[in-house]
Amino acid sequence: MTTSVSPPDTVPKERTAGHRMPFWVNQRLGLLVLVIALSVLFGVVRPAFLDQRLVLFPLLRDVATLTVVALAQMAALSVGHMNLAVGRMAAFGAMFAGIGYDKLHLPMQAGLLLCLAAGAAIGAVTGWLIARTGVSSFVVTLATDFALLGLVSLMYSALTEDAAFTTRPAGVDALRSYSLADICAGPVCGSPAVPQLAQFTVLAMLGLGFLYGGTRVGRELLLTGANPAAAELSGIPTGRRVLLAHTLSGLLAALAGFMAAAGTGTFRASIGDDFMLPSFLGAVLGGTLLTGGVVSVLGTLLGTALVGVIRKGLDLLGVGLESLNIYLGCILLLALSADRIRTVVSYRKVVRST
Amino acid sequence: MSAVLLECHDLVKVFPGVRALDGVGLRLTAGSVHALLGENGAGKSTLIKVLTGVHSPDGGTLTWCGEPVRLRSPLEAARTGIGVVHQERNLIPGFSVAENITLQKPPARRGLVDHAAMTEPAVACLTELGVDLDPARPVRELSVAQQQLVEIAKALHTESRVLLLDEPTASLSPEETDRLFGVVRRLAGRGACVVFVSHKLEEVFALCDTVTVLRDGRSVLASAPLAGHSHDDIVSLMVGRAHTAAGMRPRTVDRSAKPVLELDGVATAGGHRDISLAVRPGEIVGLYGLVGAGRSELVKAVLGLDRVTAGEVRVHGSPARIRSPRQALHEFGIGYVTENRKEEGVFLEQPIVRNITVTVWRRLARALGFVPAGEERAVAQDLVDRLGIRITGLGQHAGELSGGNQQKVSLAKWLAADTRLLVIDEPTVGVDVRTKRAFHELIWDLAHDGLPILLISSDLAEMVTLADRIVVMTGHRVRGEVDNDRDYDRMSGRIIRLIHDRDEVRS
Amino acid sequence: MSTMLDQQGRAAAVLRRFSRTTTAMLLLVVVAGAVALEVASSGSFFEGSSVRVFLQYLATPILIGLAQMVALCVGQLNLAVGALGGFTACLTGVLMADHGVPAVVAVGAGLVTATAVGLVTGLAIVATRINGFIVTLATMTILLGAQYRLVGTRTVDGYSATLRDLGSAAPLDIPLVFVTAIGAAVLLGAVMYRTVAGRRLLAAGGNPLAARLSGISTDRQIVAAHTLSGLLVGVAAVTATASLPGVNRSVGGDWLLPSFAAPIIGGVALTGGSIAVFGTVLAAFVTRLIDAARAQFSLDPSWVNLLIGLVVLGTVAGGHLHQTRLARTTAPSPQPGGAR
Amino acid sequence: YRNAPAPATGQAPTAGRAGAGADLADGSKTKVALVPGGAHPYFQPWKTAGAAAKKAYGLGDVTFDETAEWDQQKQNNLLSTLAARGYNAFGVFGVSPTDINTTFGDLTSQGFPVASLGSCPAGNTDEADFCLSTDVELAAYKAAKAAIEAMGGKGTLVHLTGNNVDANTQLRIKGVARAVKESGGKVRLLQTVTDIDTDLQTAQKAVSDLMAAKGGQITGIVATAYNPAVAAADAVRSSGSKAKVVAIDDDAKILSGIRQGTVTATVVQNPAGQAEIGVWALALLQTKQCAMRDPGVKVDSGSFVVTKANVTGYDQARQAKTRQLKTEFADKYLACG
Ligand SMILES: Nc1ncnc2c1ncn2[C@@H]1O[C@H](COP(=O)(O)OP(=O)(O)OP(=O)(O)O)[C@@H](O)[C@H]1O
Ligand SMILES: Nc1ncnc2c1ncn2[C@@H]1O[C@H](COP(=O)(O)OP(=O)(O)OP(=O)(O)O)[C@@H](O)[C@H]1O
Ligand SMILES: [Mg+2]
Ligand SMILES: [Mg+2]
Repeated sequence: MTTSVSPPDTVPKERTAGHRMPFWVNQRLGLLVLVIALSVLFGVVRPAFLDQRLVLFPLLRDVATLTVVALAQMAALSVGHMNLAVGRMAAFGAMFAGIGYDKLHLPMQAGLLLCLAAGAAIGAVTGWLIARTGVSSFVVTLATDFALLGLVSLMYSALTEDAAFTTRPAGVDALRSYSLADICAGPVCGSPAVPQLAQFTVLAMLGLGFLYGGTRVGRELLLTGANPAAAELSGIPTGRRVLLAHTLSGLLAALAGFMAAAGTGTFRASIGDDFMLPSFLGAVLGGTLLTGGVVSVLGTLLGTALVGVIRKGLDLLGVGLESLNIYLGCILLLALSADRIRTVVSYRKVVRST
Repeated sequence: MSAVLLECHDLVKVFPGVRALDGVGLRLTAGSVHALLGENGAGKSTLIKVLTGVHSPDGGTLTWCGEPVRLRSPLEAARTGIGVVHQERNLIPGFSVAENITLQKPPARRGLVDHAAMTEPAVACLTELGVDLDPARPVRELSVAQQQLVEIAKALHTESRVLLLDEPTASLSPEETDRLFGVVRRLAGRGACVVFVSHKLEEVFALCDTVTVLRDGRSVLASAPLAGHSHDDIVSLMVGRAHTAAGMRPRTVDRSAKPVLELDGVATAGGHRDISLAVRPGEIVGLYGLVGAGRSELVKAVLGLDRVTAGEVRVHGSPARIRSPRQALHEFGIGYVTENRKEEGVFLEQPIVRNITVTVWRRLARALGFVPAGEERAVAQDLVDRLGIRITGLGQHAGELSGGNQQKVSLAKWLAADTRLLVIDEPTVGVDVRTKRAFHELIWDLAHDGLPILLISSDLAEMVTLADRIVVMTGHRVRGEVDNDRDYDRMSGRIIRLIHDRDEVRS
Repeated sequence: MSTMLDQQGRAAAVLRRFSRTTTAMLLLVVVAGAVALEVASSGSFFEGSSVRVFLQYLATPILIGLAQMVALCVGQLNLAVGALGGFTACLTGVLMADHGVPAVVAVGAGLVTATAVGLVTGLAIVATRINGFIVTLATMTILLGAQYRLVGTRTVDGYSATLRDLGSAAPLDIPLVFVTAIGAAVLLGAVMYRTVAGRRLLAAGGNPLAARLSGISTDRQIVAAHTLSGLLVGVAAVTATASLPGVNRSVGGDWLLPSFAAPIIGGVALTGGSIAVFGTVLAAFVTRLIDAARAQFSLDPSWVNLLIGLVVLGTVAGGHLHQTRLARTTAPSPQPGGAR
Repeated sequence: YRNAPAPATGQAPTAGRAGAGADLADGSKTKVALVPGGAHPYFQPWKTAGAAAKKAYGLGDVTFDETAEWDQQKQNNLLSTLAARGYNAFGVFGVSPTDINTTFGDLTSQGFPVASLGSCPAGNTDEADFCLSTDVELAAYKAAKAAIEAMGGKGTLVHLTGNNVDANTQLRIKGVARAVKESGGKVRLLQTVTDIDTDLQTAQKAVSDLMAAKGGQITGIVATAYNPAVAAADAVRSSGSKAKVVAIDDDAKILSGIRQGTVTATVVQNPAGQAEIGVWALALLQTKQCAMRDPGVKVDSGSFVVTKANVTGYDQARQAKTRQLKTEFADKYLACG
């Protein structure tokens, strides 16, 4: 391809140079500021908020789990789909871990692998159906949700006495209650606020960050979400990308199921019951588009953290159930409106400086 | 001197990182046809959007019949008497043709829509344009060109005193264009002012009386009579320097070479019958036909998007079953530049760098599929420079580009792909004169270097400039083939005859 | 002669096209399901009382499905359907039971409140430009709190006997609440297909930019859609209040997913611009048939869920494959690209 | 809360009658948190009983926090937040009976006394200091017995209950099954309808459908979850069936059903007693004044069948049971001084 088109010299240099928007117009930054501001506010009003062991540790453990849930949703959203079965896929995965520990007496790592494999498999089946039939992901994952809801209950009823697998192999308890304070390099130990369970979240975030930010497949996932017709015509195997997105979603959901089970104690059917709304909330707050094509791994963490911090702060203030949800909704709206104003103002600034 | 309808001074419109309008003046008088010219990204569409209340200006004044006005919304502009056809098609996909045409002012009684009363004005507008379309058909089923015509009919329906047409002819064939010109002249005769944006200067000179030329958001020629200017003057004004058309390197095609792509008696589920054609290395084969002739559909069927029901497709001599564009690209090296850039060509909400490099990630990828961002940007930047795409940064979203620049982006992706056969569908729709020239040189040089090219275009001049052979299609059938001798008049005569022979046969 | 043939041909074509739609498939499922149940219950399924019970519980799914559909048609989601419904039902109940407000006034207040909440939600979305998903999620949270604050954990039941009688009244074994729901569906259909306001909603959903360029304010349509959605939720809440043994904080807790399921199974796209009133009603019928089957065959809910899931997955896949096969043999040029 | 029994009466006097050394010396440093699984009418007496106990024993604080919302993770979080807020003794209804031991373990390992109130951990171990709860299986058994008795010892029974995959539900199913088995084949358990406690409408729909499909055969209904109980009374009446309904708990709605005769009987539990005794014992443990003789002991807080006959006076029986519990604790379970 040797062609000779003279570069047009009428394009002024300053027009093509440089970035479009300065860094501070970034939505993620707004979220980070919100999270920090609210933490400081709660910390001032209730100094106990900064109690590392009793407040920050459980808060972070919760955020760690829900972030993985939201990442699972994000994977589906990246191709413009939804996964309404996140919670049930989590239960499905956790069930396999439970079976692994209870019936097969596997060590912790092997059970975790089994759990992830089960999640990925069910995600793949869902994705395959969607890609093959072209039916809306909403309908298919809703049906998967029902199927799993039934299957998981049946399996627990058949295999267990109390509808839960109570065997816990060595290491699970450590995962639940150990923090970085239990990891020492000589005399220096980590912070007791950071749970070891968060290692999975960090791994998942790094993996997805690399996938979506650095690789061909990640880019193709996003373009599939942005415009499936154009993606297909650009030579992207959209069907396979849809399959992959749902497989990832299932895998992450199963990981979240494992984390939730390790965090509370046993592998039971009700794991993931309340995953659906937080999964969307975290991802969408973080800047992932419901219509596909745009994801944010870090934003997902921040979005989840924002909700976690507000809730924790209200708990610490001793707000009762009569007011808790009202405050929660209002603070969320106010915080986001404030951030919205920031975005508009900064946008205006950029326009003015042009 | 007839009345001044709409006038603007010193209009300024700023987007982050770009001053799209930077002090534009314009005066529109009743009864005239006004040309608005400029290169891609000069600010024509932005000006039209400011004049119709889509964008609010950041500076400048606007007067309507001598009175200052502020147009805060498209509705206000329409009420004032300004009608518009935007550059991008903007129809409601699920609504019928008739309903789309009457969308602005649906016939209604007491809040109830009268579906029956829609048909008549819609049909009237369509017939004025000489289009025969079922008014009850949903527009999502129409081809690009048909949608464009509906869009124009919609503007006619509003009966405005100022009608702004932003590249209405971009995807029309000469027939439709002529009929549109008739309509425009009639409107001007009735005392309206029509603003006409086009990159086809022949059309501009055939139609317009006055002209405004924009360059980098400034008017370099404001509301002057067109008669005093020559073709080259105008181009020089647009480009900002003397414009010289360089000749193209002579190119010969080895007719004895084995065809890279061969269709032999192909029929498709879409209704094509008995299509045969061949493209050889280094050859540009044109596929010409009127709107709706089925050219785009044929190519899509060959690429596996529709079913080939009979006949044989051969690539490099061996029969090929292509099931998807992906397979076409990766197994057979066939690239397809689609005509429908907004829906199928570019990813509007994605950065330009991704839009361009989507076809080359496979090549750039390292271990674990890692694509180095630097290399990716280098590939994109190279093409941006080569095609002169006007952007504020590689991270800018493609949707924020001017129409012509979007077209360049959608072509750039296939130039990056290094294909062994390129199918190009309407490559220069909405591309400015200079860049069109550059495109032509580019395509020419690609062929010169041995790449076989199948070119679909409704622009006959383009066909005559580029193609070695022109295959003429109407009604999903090949009507004949002419060898191009690069003489426009002779060629157009022969082609038109081929097309009309079939009409006679049918009637 | 030829015109008659022509007409027949056209009718056949219309019929053929209809047979390929989601609506036709749902209709088939409903009829087949009802017949199967009739056979299984050895003839008691079509008896008056069974029909009454069957229809009685269709009102809510139809109404909330329509409420969601209105939001979907402008490309919005309304996550607050259940919370708003529950709140409104509790408000109506509490007004009557604790404050002695007459039933008519309380019902009116309920409808107005629900509509007003919808309006405020719409305005908030437009004013803040925050994603409608997040805004309705926030309103959902707030309303859940408000509902709890209203009734706490008790069940409020000391309210108007007339309202209750109306709620369970079923002249000719057709419950009034069902008639209300069908009435709402018919009205909504008329509004969406026949009125300028309805067409505007659809236009704004189908292509917001194009609508804006044609002088339709998309902002206003978003507000209108949420308001209308709120009104429909209000109607659902009032019918629920009338037919429930009492209202408590659990009312509305199970509405969210069914509200999405009905329109989407009925053929409405999540991306906006399309509606399917009849499809939504039929989808509600289908889900109701499953309830009836569960009672008829004494099925364990786990098995029911499993079967529903598998059957839906199966039919969805099968139906689609069938459609594509049909399309391949007859229709031209399917659009390329992926599933949404 | 309207119909909550008034547990405040007779608290201070009972304290006097307790065993030696079981009188709380100084509870001003003790801050007790009562944490139910979520919002539910069953727990409402805890609020008043807790407040009364605070006053009676002069405790630092007693709080009632129902923000756990039936989610074990939320409940765990809530408990640690409460600890951070300075609460140092916990009475908890575990959301998940199989998980709650882990939570209890966490709390006890930090030196907090913990009582499992209203529900015991599943399995045989109990990491809490003690469990004071209705014997769930026994309560369901009593309810089924009452229904069978109302049915005249024979007929067809239906059991309506909540979440199938929950250890307590499994116990309830077992209890009902035991009562049916004891009838020696004269009573048939037609169906156990699970998972209909999510909301009132679901429950009502399920019961109505059941009555429409099988109404003719059913002669008795035992509901061991709240929403199904409320729905059952109403649906039976409106379908014109003669089936007897036995419900659970003493929410106002159900008591009025008993008075009207739409509900034949209800099995009332003793949440007020759980809170009262729980708070008192927790305070003794927290001040280190006493220790558990046998940590993890399970104590039945009592359940009573209420019919139209005893609907006015059943609270006395409950208070008597509470008093008896107190002496039992002082004499048998606590080691003081
Ligand atoms: N929404 C937008 N956001 C940011 N920049 C924009 C936006 N719309 C237009 N621009 C920029 O404004 C400039 C003028 O664009 P405009 O569409 O008016 O060009 P044009 O003269 O119509 O070109 P063409 O002939 O290609 O249609 C371009 O640089 C374009 O990138
Ligand atoms: N998505 C579609 N659904 C239904 N019919 C379509 C669709 N796209 C095109 N058609 C119809 O198919 C016929 C051929 O369209 P095609 O796009 O192949 O024509 P063409 O020769 O490329 O002309 P042009 O692109 O200039 O319209 C037209 O009559 C058009 O109405
Ligand atoms: Mg333009
Ligand atoms: Mg075409």
